[in-house]
Amino acid sequence: MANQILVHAMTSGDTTTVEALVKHPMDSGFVKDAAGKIIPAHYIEVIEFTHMGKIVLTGYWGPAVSKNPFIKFSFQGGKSGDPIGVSWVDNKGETATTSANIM
Amino acid sequence: MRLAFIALALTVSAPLAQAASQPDPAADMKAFQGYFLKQFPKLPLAAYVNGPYNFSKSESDQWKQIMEFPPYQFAVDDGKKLFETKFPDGKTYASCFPNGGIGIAQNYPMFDAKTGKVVTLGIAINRCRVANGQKKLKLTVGPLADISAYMTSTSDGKPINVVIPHNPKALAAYEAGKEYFYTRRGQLNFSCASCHVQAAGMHLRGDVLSPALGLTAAFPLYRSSWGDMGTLVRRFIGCNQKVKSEPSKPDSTAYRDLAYFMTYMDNGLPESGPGARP
Amino acid sequence: MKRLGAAVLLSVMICPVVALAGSATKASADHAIASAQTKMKIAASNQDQWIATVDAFKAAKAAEQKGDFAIAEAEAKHAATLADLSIAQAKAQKKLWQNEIVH
Amino acid sequence: MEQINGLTRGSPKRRDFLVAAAAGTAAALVLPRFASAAAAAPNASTYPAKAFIQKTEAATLQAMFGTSTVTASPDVKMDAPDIAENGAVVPISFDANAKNVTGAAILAIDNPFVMACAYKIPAGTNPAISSRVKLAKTTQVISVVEVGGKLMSTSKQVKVTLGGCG
Repeated sequence: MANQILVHAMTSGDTTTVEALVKHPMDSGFVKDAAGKIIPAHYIEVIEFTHMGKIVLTGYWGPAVSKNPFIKFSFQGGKSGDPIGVSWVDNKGETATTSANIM
Repeated sequence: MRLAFIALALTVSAPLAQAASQPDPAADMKAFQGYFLKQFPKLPLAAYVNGPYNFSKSESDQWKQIMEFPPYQFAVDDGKKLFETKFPDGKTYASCFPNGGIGIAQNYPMFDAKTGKVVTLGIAINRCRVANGQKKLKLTVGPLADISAYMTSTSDGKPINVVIPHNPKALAAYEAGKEYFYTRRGQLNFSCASCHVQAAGMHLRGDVLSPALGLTAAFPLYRSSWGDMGTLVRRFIGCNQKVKSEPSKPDSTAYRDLAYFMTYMDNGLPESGPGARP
Repeated sequence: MKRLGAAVLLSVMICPVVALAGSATKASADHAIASAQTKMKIAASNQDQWIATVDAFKAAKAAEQKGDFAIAEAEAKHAATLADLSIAQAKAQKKLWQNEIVH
Repeated sequence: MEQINGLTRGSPKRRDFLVAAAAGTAAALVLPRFASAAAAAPNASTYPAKAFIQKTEAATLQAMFGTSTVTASPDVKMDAPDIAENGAVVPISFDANAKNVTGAAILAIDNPFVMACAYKIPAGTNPAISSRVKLAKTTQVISVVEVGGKLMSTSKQVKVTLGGCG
């Protein structure tokens, strides 16, 4: 299956809480496969969250972020129906983007 | 009147006629569940589906955080897509299962009178593939685990309902599973029960040993130590290896019967797979 | 806990004792391998093949291929000993398992 | 043996989540050569790569924030387990009781590289983030936040016992 990003954004009062689960191996480069060969490092470097096109969080990740990373944060503002954008780029230059509306 | 009398006499004499070794799954299940309820009086029956998390606050706190966005979610989504993808003959998995495969995972493993064998959900998925001209999938990991995860998710909360029909072969399969469960094997001389009954709730190195009761309810499972999904058979293989015993084949009769016995012991507990564990 | 203790004791008792046979030939090594194989079939039919047995047997076969008949014979004998132990374990468990049943 | 009273099945949020998840499944994999089409793809050149290859706290902070002076502060709260159930997935969250926080980082001192993750926090975003990190072994975990060019932190020892059975 293609690289996926699951996003869950909810608003309560002034605060919008965003949770995201990103499908990515986040290989650290320190782990060997069954054949004893090092699995090369492969991890997301930059992940960006936007609300109505404005950046609300930039994450810089390294190989020590867990496989299929999870992140949860919140920001002020945001209404039900507003689009939340998520995009990432990894150390191999692959990228993925998605968007979801605030519930 | 006379007939009724004979019938009565038969029911009365039946237990006497049956030797003590005659399998009695219902009585076994009552004793099995009763053992754990007595051992851990604070835990209600339904809580057993949470396995090791009943025994460590720190672990259950971490688990609750992880369950905010469960790591098996991708598997459920992928599984749903695979489940709904048509075979070349135009049919889907839904055509092979009662109720189109939705909300039925709690009834597996099932005894198949035609073949005289136990059929787990994974084996049923593979049978469906073969019936539609497709190759079998691995029973341990990958797409089959994803499809199982999706199908199981549609049974969320339904009481586990494994049936052992009055069929000598079904009873024999159950009994074989029971024997496998309690038999010590491997160089370390452990049975399934050594860890998951007698030492349930205790620590083995850093981990809490899950009680056998409720253990099957959370499968398929995302284990952090695997880093992906696995089926109950994958766990059987892992457990055998841990006691230094050569694992059986994933579709072996031994593993089918073991799953039959263990899941039957969980009858009445809410289906809670897919699950997440350390 | 007593049972666990017993298990540890058992595993200590059967630590590999590989003594090199003095005058091994291809014939004697092959004979030892065949004998181990027979016992391992019985162990497997009892659903109780030990991983160590298989490892020793593989080592015997590999040594035989390389022409190290002394090692092949010693490893095969070791595999046979382990297979014997697992067969004895399985036999005893045919009755003993009933003691572990929850009542 | 610890026995928790009345742990109910699943987490309370799980059910809501399963319904909600369907909304966000349409993500596309875009290969580099098509990157121009994905207007929202982040700029990889902003990645502070140097900060991620340091082996000491001071060098990491210097590379990330341009200063290694850091003050322990009760205004930074961190939630991390005492004992990680699996070192591969350790939930860590921090919450800073401070205004104008512009950046944050999570450091694991005994990992091969100290930096686990860092964040740029614009105005309007709360300085509270939860994520999951890998810990190679028992280590001090430090949450650092940047306020007006100064660093405040809090730390906690997390035990890592790798086990396979359970």
